[in-house]
Amino acid sequence: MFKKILIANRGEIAVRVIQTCKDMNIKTVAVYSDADKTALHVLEADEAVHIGPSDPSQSYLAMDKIIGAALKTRAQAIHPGYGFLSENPEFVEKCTQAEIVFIGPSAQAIRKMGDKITSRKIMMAGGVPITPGLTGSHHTLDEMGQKADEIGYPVLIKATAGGGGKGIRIVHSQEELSDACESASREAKNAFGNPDIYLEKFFPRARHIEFQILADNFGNTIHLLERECSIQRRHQKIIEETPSPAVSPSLREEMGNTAVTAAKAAEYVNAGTIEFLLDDQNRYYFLEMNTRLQVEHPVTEMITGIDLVRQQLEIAAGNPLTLTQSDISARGHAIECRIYAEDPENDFFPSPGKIEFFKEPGGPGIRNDSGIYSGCTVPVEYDPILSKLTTHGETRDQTIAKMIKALKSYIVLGVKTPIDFLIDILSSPPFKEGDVFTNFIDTHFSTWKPTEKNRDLACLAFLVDEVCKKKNRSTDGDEKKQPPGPFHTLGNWNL
Amino acid sequence: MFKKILIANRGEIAVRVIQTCKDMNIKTVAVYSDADKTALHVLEADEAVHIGPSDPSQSYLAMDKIIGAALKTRAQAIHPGYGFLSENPEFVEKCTQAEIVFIGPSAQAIRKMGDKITSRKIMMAGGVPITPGLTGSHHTLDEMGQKADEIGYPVLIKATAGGGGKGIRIVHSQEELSDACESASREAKNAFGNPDIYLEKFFPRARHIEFQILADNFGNTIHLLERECSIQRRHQKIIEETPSPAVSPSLREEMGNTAVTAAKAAEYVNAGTIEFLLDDQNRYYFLEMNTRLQVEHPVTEMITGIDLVRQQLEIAAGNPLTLTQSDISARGHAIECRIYAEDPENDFFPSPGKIEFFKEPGGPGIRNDSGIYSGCTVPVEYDPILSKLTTHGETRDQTIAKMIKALKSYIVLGVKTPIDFLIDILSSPPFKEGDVFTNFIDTHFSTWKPTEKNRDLACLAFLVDEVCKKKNRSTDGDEKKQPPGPFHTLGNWNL
Amino acid sequence: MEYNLQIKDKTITVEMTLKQDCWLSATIKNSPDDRTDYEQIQYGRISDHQVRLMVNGQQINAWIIDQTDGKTIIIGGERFFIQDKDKLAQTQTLNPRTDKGPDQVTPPMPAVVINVPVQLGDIVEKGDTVVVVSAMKMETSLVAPHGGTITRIGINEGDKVMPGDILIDIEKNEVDKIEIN
Amino acid sequence: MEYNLQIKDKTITVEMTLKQDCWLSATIKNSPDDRTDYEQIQYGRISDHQVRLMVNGQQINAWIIDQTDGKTIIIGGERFFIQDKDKLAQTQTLNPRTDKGPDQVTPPMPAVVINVPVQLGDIVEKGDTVVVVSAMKMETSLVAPHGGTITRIGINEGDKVMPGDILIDIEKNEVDKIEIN
Repeated sequence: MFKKILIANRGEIAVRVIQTCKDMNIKTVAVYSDADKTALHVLEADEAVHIGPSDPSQSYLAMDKIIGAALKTRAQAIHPGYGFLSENPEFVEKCTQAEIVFIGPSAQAIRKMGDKITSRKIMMAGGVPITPGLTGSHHTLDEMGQKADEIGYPVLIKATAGGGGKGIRIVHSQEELSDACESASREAKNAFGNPDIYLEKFFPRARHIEFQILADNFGNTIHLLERECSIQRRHQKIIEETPSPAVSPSLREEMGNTAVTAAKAAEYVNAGTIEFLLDDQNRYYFLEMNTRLQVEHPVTEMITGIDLVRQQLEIAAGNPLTLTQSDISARGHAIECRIYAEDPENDFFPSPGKIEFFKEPGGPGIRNDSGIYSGCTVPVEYDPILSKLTTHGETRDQTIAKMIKALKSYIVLGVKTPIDFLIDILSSPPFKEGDVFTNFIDTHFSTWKPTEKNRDLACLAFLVDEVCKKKNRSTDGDEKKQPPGPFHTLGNWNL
Repeated sequence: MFKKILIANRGEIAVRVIQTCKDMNIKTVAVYSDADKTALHVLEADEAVHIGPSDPSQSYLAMDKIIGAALKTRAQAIHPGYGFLSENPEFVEKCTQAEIVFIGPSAQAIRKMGDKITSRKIMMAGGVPITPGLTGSHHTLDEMGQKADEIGYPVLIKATAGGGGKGIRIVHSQEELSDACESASREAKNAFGNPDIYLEKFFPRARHIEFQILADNFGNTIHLLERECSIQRRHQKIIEETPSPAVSPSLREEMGNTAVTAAKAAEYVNAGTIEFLLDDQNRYYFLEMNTRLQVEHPVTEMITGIDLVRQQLEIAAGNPLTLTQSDISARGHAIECRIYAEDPENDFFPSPGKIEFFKEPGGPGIRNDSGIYSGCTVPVEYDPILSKLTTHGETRDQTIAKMIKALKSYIVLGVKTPIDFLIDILSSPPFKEGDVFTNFIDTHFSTWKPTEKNRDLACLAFLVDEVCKKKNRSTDGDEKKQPPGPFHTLGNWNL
Repeated sequence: MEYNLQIKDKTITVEMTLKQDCWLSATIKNSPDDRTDYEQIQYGRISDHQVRLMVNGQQINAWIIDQTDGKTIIIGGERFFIQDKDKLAQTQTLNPRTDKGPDQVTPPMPAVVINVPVQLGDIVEKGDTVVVVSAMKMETSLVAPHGGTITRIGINEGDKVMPGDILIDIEKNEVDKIEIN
Repeated sequence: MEYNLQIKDKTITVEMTLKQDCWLSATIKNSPDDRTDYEQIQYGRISDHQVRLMVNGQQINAWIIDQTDGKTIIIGGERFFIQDKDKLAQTQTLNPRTDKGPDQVTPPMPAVVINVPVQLGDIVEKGDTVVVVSAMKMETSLVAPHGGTITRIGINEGDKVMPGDILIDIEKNEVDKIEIN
């Protein structure tokens, strides 16, 4: 096993990788930009290397700087996390040239799966069902329009590169097509350096179901069951769970086998995810393969009891999988909520700033993966994900109740978060019934406003805070004497 | 199910019970003494009732006040936690008289099992093996001496009432017997109001192995596997784990069946624990039955995936067990460390005071059950347990490594804790090999002193803290201007 | 004492009387017809960012932080930004957050201008995209708050912009003005 | 600057030189023969209770709290109580924690006296139990720090006692004194 690895990422996922490294007695090297000098991932690592200015292109995306940091600190391998360089085949090649192990798949596999068109072709050839749509690159607007007419609106414009909800547009009619293509192409170019887009059928009532797979260098490929990731805003997941309420045992087996087939067709090694679309007729289609650890991997870890980062490290170190498909079974139900720094009342616009106070809920069946602490700063330059809250219970109902409880005790002061929005989704009848689909939020929550049940109490708390501050100030003259906390002067209130 | 329950306890176990109640949408009523006005269990409950002065006899042991609080708040049931009134049959009877459900066994079962002599007799009659020793009450010193000579020294003096390590003495020779009996009897009288003691054989190399059981009102009794609780100081457990490294699958089945037999012999209902002694010849003996939730229940919850408090509530509400023995299986390994406010360098003497700062470790496979927060006070009047840290991993080695990592990130400032002592135990070869027994600490760690590997660094940190404070003070004149945090003026240090 | 608190576009009047031993009573008026009396509330501070209320026997934990011109308060997972209207008036900085925005084209946070799809003199309708900005790697369209003619474009593509910067001026058309009057 | 720090019964001398941009160098002398040079240490404060050091490329997080006459510092799970000897001397309160105890019968924390198994005039040996106290429901025996004769018993059963209270005086026997000299 490696003695020391570098983590080419930041935030909660870098902290997550460090956790498993500490479990395995592997030393860790963090990298950081100007904006992240005191970020949590830096504090948690054994060593930390500054790699440049805050702009990602000059730090977390600067391949040579990161490889230089690994060489300088004698890190034997690099874990890319998700985002940034995690799906960049050129980076994998540069690692190989520098004789550093890339903890992930081969450059070739990333390249093939990273291009949506190539991956669609490979899956078609492997007998994996794909969504109706285009399978060539560099389509003219006319070709796009023609295909859209053929498969019928609404259609989805997608960047052939990248992921993470960037470069995606839903188009409901021919008139919108031109603008949507232009805007998606521009966003794709900015995000991935590649303006190419293509088109596929949009299923408004479909679910997003993905299968976690693990594959070693010895031809062993297994899946670790599914994740239901249908609850999305701005085409980005915010609530994920497993098992999916829509997947029966027989469908699970069929889709799982297809996922393994797909991973093998891609000649894939390490941890990856096969994303499927499941329509309201229970037909499923290959959407894309994510050639990295997913944001939502904790739900899989909680129900299978398997540490996916440990598996990634073992595979990258050249060890064979010790798990077989029959070792994989689900226990209970798990749900993850992503806590972003964003304003749910204002179209989820990012809300960077200083975290003045942070308190996570604890107790049985609750897991926090977070990249922040009281007093840290959330920079404007990076993705707004702060942390992930995951709950695990015996049944879906119990797990939802536990998540609502945990969210109510999740305190972030200083930036806005969608915690109240998440509570309302989890409490809603369609979510409770498991009747979710990819435009669930647009359908049920497009006009969401906070209910403000506690508005009166908030007003009272506002005034009480002022009153307590005044009382403390009035005793400030006598410094030695502890100002009597209000509850020290309490009478007995209830008996 | 109950709509509202009262929790007749404090600290981490009261918070633990509240957690499950919130998951089940059951309202909670906390009770508190003068010392606990702002304790965490009070803050976490929906309602809180003051029940008296700090002295436990006038608050947490004051049965009528607690029942009065339940009646006043219309709580339908009382959860006793562990300690305090949890094994007091009179309290159960008073609950019944007040038409409040006691979440636990019947008064009769508590009475029978609470008296060690009666329980030994019942187990003998039920065919359960017991340790060699006395089985009558009110023994004269002569009788004690005679029996000790017969079974051979060392022997154990034990209170017939109570538990939790109180009223226990190891006696190595006849000369020590008289003093030990007197002191144990006095401690027993103070702790349990009953001075009776008895004597049994002491096995110096024995393990303490206990089985969790669940029994409903319909005659269904199952066990939830074992816990190894051999690591004790002052006869009180500090590290528990499951599975036990000493228990083979066949021994597990045999002991599990015996535990179920024992619970049935006691006509037991609700959650309970059968404690066994396992000697170095793999012979096991019934020690006693704990008729309540155990401190160490989280390790069982983590490997079985079952919420024991939820099971307690379901059984108390009159529902049948939905679990059968074949539903119970272990996944992975779990270890719990108890974090006490105590000084491991000074014979584990309690260390009450104000918690100035508290930070728990997070991440996959780590569970915190705690009763404290930054700024709270640990009163001198109660047991010094602050919290329990539990880790869960795929194997014992992984779980130990995760625990050591977690302990190193567990920060308590303001009171002393045995964290460094726990790290040294977990890192020691005999513990790693699973070669543990009840006087493990006396054998291997009786002269323990901190290794102070980081002493030089601590000296540097001391001076750096002073330097940073001086820098901040020198910029205090300009309040609006944020004093430049040292790392804001950092150069790039490594590239 | 009577206090006027501002939450979004709502003004809430609180009549509060402090009593001994950290007890208070209060009447909250959301509107002339909607008033609630709270008698016998016990209160106390737990820490810098936490206060506790006991209202009708129920414990309420509120998490609080002072911010410019107001406080953010979290109770039971709900977040509130509350301002003291009278205090704001005294300090002459009355600018409740909801006052800005509707009539101005300004980014809600620091951002970079990606695209300006309008030109000087263009006539736009309410809701038309006039600037596209990007922040935290996300594109957002800023739209015309009302119909009218573009009379000034204060930014170029690539510019870094801040909340409060007025990026584009739109003069209302005569027709709109008449409709408004 | 040179500092003399006290950890338990050990005095450690630190020669520290502050440099620009939060760098420092230091030499730590545990004894005349045991000295370690630390060059190029970078340091900074993370929060009220956390400082960070970078020593030879390794990051060290230290958790710190000021206490009476010293600081408690936690690094890597180890806890240290450190005092500045020179500062203590200045404030004339030099009383390192290890100075007390060995020669006095005093409880280590607030406690209640449970039993006093000795009487005035009794001759005791070092290690004999002279008082039993209880705290946090745990009984602890306080033992004679040296052999001698009980010359004073300052407490009764049931008394509440505090650290620093001298519960019992034991006068050393002549024989012991000779042995010591």
